[in-house]
Amino acid sequence: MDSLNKLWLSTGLANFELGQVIMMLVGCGLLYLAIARNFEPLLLLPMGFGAILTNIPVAGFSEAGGFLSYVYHGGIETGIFPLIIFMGVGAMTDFGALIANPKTLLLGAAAQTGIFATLFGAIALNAIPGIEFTLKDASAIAIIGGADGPTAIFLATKLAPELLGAIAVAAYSYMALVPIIQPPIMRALTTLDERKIEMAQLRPVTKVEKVIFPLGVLLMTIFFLPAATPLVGMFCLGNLMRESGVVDRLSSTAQNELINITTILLGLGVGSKLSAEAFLNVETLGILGLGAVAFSIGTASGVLMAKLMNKFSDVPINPLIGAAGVSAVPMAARVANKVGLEANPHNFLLMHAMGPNVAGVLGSAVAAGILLALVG
Amino acid sequence: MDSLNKLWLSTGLANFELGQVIMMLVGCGLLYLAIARNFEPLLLLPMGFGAILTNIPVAGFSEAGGFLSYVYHGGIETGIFPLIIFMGVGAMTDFGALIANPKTLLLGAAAQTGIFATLFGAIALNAIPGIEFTLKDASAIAIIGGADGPTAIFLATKLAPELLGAIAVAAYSYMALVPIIQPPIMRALTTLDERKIEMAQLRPVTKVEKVIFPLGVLLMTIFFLPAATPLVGMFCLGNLMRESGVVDRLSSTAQNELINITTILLGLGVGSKLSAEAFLNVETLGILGLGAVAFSIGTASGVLMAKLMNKFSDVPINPLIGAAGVSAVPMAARVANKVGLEANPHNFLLMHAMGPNVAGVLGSAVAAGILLALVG
Amino acid sequence: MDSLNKLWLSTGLANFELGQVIMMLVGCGLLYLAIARNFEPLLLLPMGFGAILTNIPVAGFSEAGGFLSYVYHGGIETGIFPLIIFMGVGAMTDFGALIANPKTLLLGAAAQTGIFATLFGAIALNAIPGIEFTLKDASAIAIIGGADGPTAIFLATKLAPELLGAIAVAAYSYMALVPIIQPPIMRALTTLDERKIEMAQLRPVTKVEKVIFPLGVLLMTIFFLPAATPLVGMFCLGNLMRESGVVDRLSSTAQNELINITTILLGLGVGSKLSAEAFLNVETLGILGLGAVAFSIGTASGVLMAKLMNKFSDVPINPLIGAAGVSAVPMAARVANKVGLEANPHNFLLMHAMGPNVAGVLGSAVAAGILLALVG
Amino acid sequence: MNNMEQQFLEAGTLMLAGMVFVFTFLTLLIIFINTVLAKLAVKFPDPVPSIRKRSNKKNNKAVSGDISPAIVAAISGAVTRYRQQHSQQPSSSQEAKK
Amino acid sequence: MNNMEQQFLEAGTLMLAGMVFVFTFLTLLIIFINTVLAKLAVKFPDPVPSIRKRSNKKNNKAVSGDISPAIVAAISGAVTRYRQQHSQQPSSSQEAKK
Amino acid sequence: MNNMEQQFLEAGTLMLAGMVFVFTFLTLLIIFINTVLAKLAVKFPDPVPSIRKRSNKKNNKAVSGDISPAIVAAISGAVTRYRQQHSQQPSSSQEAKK
Ligand code: NA
Ligand code: NA
Ligand code: NA
Repeated sequence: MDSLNKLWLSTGLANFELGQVIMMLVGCGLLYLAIARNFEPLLLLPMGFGAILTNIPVAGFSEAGGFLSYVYHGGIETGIFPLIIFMGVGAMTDFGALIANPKTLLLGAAAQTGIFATLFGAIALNAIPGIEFTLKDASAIAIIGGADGPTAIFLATKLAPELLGAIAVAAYSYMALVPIIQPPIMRALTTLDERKIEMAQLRPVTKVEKVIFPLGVLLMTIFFLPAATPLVGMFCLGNLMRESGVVDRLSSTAQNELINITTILLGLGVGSKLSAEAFLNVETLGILGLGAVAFSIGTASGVLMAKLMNKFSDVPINPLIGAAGVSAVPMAARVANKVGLEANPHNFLLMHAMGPNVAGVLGSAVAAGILLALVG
Repeated sequence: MDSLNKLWLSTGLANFELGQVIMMLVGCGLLYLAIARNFEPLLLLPMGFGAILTNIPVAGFSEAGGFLSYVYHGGIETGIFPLIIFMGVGAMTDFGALIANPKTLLLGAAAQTGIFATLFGAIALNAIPGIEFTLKDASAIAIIGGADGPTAIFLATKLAPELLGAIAVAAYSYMALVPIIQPPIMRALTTLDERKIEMAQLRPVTKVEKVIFPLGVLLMTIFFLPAATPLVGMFCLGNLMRESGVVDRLSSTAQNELINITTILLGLGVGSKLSAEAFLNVETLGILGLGAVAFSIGTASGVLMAKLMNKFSDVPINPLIGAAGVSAVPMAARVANKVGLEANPHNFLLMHAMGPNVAGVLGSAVAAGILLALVG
Repeated sequence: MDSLNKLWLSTGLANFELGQVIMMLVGCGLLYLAIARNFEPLLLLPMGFGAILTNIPVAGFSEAGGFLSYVYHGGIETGIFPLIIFMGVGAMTDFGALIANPKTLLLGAAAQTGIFATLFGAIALNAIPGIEFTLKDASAIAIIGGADGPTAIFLATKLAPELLGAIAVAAYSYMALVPIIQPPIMRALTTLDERKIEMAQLRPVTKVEKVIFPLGVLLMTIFFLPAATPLVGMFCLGNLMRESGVVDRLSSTAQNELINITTILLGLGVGSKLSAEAFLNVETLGILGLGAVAFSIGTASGVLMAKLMNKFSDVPINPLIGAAGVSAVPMAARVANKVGLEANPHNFLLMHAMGPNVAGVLGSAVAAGILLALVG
Repeated sequence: MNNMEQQFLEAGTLMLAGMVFVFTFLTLLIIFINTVLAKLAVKFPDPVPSIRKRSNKKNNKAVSGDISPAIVAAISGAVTRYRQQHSQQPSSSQEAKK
Repeated sequence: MNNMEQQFLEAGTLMLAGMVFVFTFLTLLIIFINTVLAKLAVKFPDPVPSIRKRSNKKNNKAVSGDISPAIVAAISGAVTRYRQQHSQQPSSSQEAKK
Repeated sequence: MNNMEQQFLEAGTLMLAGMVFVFTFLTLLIIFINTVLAKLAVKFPDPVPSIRKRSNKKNNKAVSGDISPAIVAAISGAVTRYRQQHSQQPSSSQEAKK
């Protein structure tokens, strides 16, 4: 009898709390988005699964000695996982389009308006009872507007670890929603003629340019914003491994096995922060709302910047590629291409949109550095 | 002279203890089994090598600051390595045969009798002087009957770390010996007519079923036995990555590089527990004996369960596939197939035996959870 | 204004120290050697990059909580990374040429003179003001003469961690310079006729020999020099995984993904020790000088040993292959082949030079073990 | 021996509880498969792939360029005839790949 | 509300400083590309590969002869299909790999 | 300088002990190879593979089938001519793959 009672007391049924049940449903929701909707599955699948695991009663996944606590403290709290993923993303990134058309960096800069406007918005939300965002919290939330997962996770871990779960969910969800969020904004802010603009073919970029570029970016970051060098530095390391052509086996591993291993663990670890206390509150709603605003403002700013540049430049820019400045590589570039094709079936913007797209990655890493330097 | 003396004192020859020599021979024996006999080489090779390394005098592989001590404390004591391997095994497992013929789950359940009978036997051995198994020890030993390496290592680490070496050696040795241990038992308990039974072709299983299955298993484990969720959860994560089809690169890495890296280190770390004090005693003999009994009882129970089910069911089951319920994937299923072919050259049981085979993995993970919940 | 000031104070420009600038230039120099000159790029690229990162002001890469501090303390200080690389190198090494012509082990032994002569030289340098090498320092420096990266890093970490950066830079630089350093010495010490010597084709080596060889090496190391077993043991484990043929998936992972991941991190971690305080001093010049001497003496000793052996042996040995005894696998063997071809266009020495080449790896691991045993 | 008796009692309880639990658990899993999964299998059948489309896809992949299936067929015919005349060796190509 | 006002002020400053900084930074990067990289592109142009040589290289890799990969693929496809049709033994080689 | 002298002495001893040890160790390894391994090589020779099979294997690797180089040359000629007549588009399939 004693044993039976002990067995009953060790079941989940005898130990569930409502919050845990709800958070498991949230985890299932993330799995649904990942599997059925193909929303950023590489991160949302492990993250959703991590959310389920961490909320299992008795099992203690995130308590001292639990598997997820090792993953979180060892890989995320230390910043190691996001940095390794950033290195891998750097090794996957081709800056050719950006170097061929450097003006597109301005589009990547403009789209960061989404970040800083959200910062403002997060503070404004403090007017709502139950929401109490410090400037650190606000900064961590604002980075969602950067549309870059590892950057958001890295910054959130440093500035507001208790919000990490909600921020990561918001960041990846909206990145997955880019094909839904962006097109209406892009169409609303452009005329049909603007969307029809065809862009000149990009000049070829030499190998030496591609090798020196990441070093130049790193150098400038060192000069002006060392706080951004963890992110930018690892990104540039990956890119240098790629472009140098002398360490192909390292570059390949960074792009494949290493980033895959890290992605599984990062997802699980981020998911482990989706506990009821941390997620089930009005602040999470605020974060989700701010994320949508951030993406919209970023998209709009990019498009408007492109229109502005057309006023001052002879070489026409299709304003649609401005929307790719939010990063969300390579989805946003594909969206620009698709909306462009709707207006003009001969208008292939993909390569052109890759410029602002990767500029957006740099832009948000720089923005993260600024927030770290001034608020962190 | 002083230097020469120091050099002499730093040789192995000047420092050997008998126990170390014997344990190195045990390590060599494991290497022999792995290399010459092809007995579970993926684990026995690194384990045997680890046994040699850990017993080298002076070198201090398993002392503070030694390589194997980092591996053991970092990866095995924490449970990280067995769980990662379980994820990889999940990513390699196809539950199709099980879903197509769910009754075979009962065979996987029956075979767990081997575990619980061994538990009883371990306590009985306490009658022998020199053997003093606590209930925790007995539980850790009993799991050998589960015929599943990572499960055994995980449970032994939690319940009886000082027995880990002997338990792992026994578990993997008997898993390798499945083609020798099982057939006589299978033949003894079945008639030729029973072994000739051909089974109906399995129905095709849809993708949705395969995706939902690991989630259902996890859900039930959460409800009824959260203590088993570390093992079952990671297994289901791997399987979900496999079947969802949206994270193929993660699934592939989990099945290949990640599991390979972890296997090397797990083997070395487990081998590092093969020290003379821990292994050279009468308890190890007891463990080895109990392991053989556990496998035999598990095999017999599976076969008898299948015969019992034939009494109550219209669709005939070849009782040989019951033996596959001990898990030891996929060796036990192949053995069932081979013994079936002996009796009837047209009788291909492999796919049918995969059902109880993977059911056995779940069954022993559940059994491990029960032992953890009630004894841990 | 306050914010602007804070932003300015957080720039690199406001915080640079001269030493950091110089060390970044050193890092750029290493990158140049790696990328433009293809000098050991697999290690020098991450190492150069690590040197840049660690010297960035404000960013704190190598301070507590910084990315590189985790890499260094977790992987290098513990010895884990060099040992894993050594395992991978073992899995890549084919001892066939050595087993077929075991006399070449003497060439590998002779070339270790470079190590021990350098030890003497390092002590002699203490006569120069500003240089103050202990016997531990001298031993760590001397191992540069072993021409083997992981061995040098492993030993330096144990004996003189503050010199690690300079030692690693010297070791890898000279390994890359082997094609420039060795040929003049080889030509000076040999006559044209000697260089023309063609060697008999090697006998085929059986699988069993290749499997037993690493075990024999390990056994002898255990008997006579357990202090060398971390290096030799991991090397032999890798080689056994390769030659046993039963764990091809582990061997392949050890040779590829695992060694690649570790190489990236090892390079970064070693680079992180290239701080101004540790590198910008006269001792570094001494180390660089000693490294060149060590390589030269090692090369000369190998060649002279081969000439000596020719006096006592009927089967002629081309003395050029003696130079390959310094290890620097496989570059030194290629150099021997090239210089041989110059003298005699039909003289293919590559396979013959692989014998002393891999013997050199064992030789310097043994030498490292002696230094550890007597000085460590 | 009192201690051992008690241990046996505990072990026996554990055995009973364990076996009951394992059977219950896996039986519930059978029910889950027979109800939930079975319904899902009916509701979400696997999409039936058009065979034509598939084989085309494969051809395209294999040919990787601008050679039409017609050519492939032609060559295939030629090769077939040639091989019928000349080749005897068993095809060990799969092994070679490994 | 005093506190919130101050926070707004801080956020505003941060926004201003941030946007200015981001634009300055990326503008400097444009200058870097237009000056340094542009000069480097002129000074170190990519080596112009002789087209003949290149295509040869590719061929060599694929077939160690002068047949283009596309053809080889075509032939291989044809042969594969031929073998699938004519060979009777079930191809157990795939299983063997596992 | 007393200290340095002592260090020299230590270094000298170390050098001597080290070189002697290294030579002894590797000489023992020579003996090990010449005795133990040599005996093993005689006792456990490698299984002799049939030469026919082996050369086939190599051919297969190159052309992925058991077609002789002669056929490949013949087909290649035919295909080359066909392509010269029909195909104009540059083969961008290689790029697409990347
Ligand atoms: Na961005
Ligand atoms: Na089992
Ligand atoms: Na060496």
